[in-house]
Amino acid sequence: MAEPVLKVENLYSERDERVLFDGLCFEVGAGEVLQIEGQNGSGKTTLLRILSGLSRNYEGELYWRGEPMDEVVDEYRQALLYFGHLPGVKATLTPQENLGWYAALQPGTDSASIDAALRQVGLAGYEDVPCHMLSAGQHRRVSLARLYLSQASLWILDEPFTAIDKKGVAQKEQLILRHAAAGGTVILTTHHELHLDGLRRLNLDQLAGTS
Amino acid sequence: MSEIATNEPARRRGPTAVGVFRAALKRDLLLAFRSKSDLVNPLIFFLMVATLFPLGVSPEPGFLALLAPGLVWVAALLATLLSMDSLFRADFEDGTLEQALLSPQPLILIVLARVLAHWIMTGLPLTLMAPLLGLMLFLPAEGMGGLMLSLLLGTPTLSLIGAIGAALTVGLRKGGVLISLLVLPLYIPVLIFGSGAVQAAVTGLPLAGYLALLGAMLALGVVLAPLAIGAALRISVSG
Amino acid sequence: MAKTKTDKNWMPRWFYQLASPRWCYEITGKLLPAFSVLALVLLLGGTVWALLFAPADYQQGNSFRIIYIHVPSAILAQSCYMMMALAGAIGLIWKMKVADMVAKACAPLGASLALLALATGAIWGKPTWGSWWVWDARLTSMLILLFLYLGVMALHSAIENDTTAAQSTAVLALVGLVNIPIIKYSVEWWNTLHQPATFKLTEKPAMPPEMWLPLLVMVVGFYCFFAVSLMLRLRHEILRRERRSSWVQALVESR
Amino acid sequence: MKFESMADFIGMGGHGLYVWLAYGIALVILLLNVVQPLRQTRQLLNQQARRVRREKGLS
Repeated sequence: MAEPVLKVENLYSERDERVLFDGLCFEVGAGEVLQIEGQNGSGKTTLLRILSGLSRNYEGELYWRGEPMDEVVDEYRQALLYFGHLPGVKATLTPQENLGWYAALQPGTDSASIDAALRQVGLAGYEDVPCHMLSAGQHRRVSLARLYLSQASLWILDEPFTAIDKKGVAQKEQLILRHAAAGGTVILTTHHELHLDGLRRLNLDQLAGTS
Repeated sequence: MSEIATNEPARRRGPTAVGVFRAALKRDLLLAFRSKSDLVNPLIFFLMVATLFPLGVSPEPGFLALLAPGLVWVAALLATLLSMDSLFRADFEDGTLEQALLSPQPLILIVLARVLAHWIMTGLPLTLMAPLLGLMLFLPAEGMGGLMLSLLLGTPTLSLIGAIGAALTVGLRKGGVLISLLVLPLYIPVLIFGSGAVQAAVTGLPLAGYLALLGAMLALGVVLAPLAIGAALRISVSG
Repeated sequence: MAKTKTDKNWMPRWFYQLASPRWCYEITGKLLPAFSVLALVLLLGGTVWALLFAPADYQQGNSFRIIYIHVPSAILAQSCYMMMALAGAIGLIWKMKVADMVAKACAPLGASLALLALATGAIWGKPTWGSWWVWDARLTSMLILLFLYLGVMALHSAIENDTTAAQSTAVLALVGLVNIPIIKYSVEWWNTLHQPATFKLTEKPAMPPEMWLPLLVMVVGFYCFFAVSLMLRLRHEILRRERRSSWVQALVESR
Repeated sequence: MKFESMADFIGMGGHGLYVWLAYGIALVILLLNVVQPLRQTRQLLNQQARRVRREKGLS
């Protein structure tokens, strides 16, 4: 890839009077999986929130396909799937309604494949049960079904493997690999040991040590 | 770049603005219907506030009739304010607000749908219930029309302004009291013209002027408030 | 809102410099003595002129002399709100830290001036109207202005993160700015409806020069005082926000 | 001079209480607006100086 998909230049951010990162530079290209590592409190979540555009408490430049982020924010949002700590699932709505709402917001999603996505995460038969009746793991999987539904090319995943079993983890790893193989980009944090080929790592602790 | 890149141009058109607005409104109404207590509580509050005044001030009909226009309006204002705190809070806590902010759809549409749903769930029932309060407070029959019309035009503005306060305080633990502090001064013009319209209706004066002013404020609110609400939401989620 | 450097180029050079807290601290340090002297001279001179030499009003007598603090503080309370909203908007659009700090410094200052205008208005009301408080249009809208200030201050203190607090209050201040003319108009209109034909506090038919000249001096003096107090608050805020930086550390150690 | 005597000046033609009250409040509020930021700044600088000394003592 000649041009990085997402480029970060001179990123500076502080939280509660503590500098999380200063002069952070990195880039990711199409087909790459980047794992952000670091201890608790090293700013992993903050970094992902900055990359997604949720947090604006930073200094530095972000570029999306070579353009400054502010100028292409609409295109960026179309190409982005963000999976955060919060599930983004309404407890009083059914899985189907939840995903229907997501599909209505994201132009890249195909609302016809909601049932298929729910089948993929093992929620077939729970389509019209309100989410507050589901277990914690099932609740999480409603949120994960977005990965099957979305056509976004950049995935930003913050701890996507919490509250799912081993089999589920292996399945998600496969999904991530498939996405990368198809030319997509994944940036994620996780406590799990990932078994992925071509995985790149970015350690925030080391950065903090050198700066 | 394989299928992902090639898929994009065809799908970029995506849902239309009307489609997004309709989907958002549908979802918000559905959510409101599923939690019925949120729907009923402001109405009960509205009724209770109106009951306090005869008990606290005087049950004398002539006196109450004099106070009635202002009382019903103040009660409606407080009931709207009470329901405001929860407007974005649930969405903020379960992360659906994050997802809405990250969607490529214009935020003002989503916000406007949210406020409209809120008004359908509180402002509209308050307007429909107002004649009951008017009766309890001995509001003369000539004033009923003015009361309902002024509430119909005024309560959406209250929802719009209140939503700004709700958006600013959504990330804060002690949002409830703070939101009243921020929003109440901004409610004053609506209160003045709303109760003025009822008074005019009671005394048989023309109320077109009042209604026009309420309408103008509503128009201004519809244009400007969603911008402020959207900006406030982005700031609150960012912090 | 996060504009990058690409579209800042049309901004003049001093605008960038203003954006640097350190430069701002130094320049306010240089301006402060001049403004302090000016404010002191104008306020003292204006007060002496107002109390000793200005003629008494033929209707209100000597209580008229309250105008020389009531009017300047009322004007300033409104100017201060505009400044707060404007600084907030600049901070919001250009992510300029100093503008955020100016906006924050404006809030308590403006609130105290609104309070002063209300207090003097009430005191003036007693001999003029016979009661401490009258729902006069000007006093009522000044009261609402005070509420707006209090709301801004409450929001600021409720948010811990400095940047978020500055952005949130800027949005609130801007919403308030749009509302101020609406509030003013509606209160004035409401007032004429409820109490017709009382004579107004400040609307005098053509004041003679020996009355309005000291008033002018006082208004200018109040503006100078406003500049002094704002700079003092701004300097405190700069030091607080920049306390980890090397230049503040050097300043602390050189004391 | 619009006043004949000192007592006349203090009395303000019967409105002394109001005039002096207004000017007194103005003085208090204006002074507070200068004293408060100055005091806060001094406190902040002292606090920072203590922190510097503490950190030097530790190292």
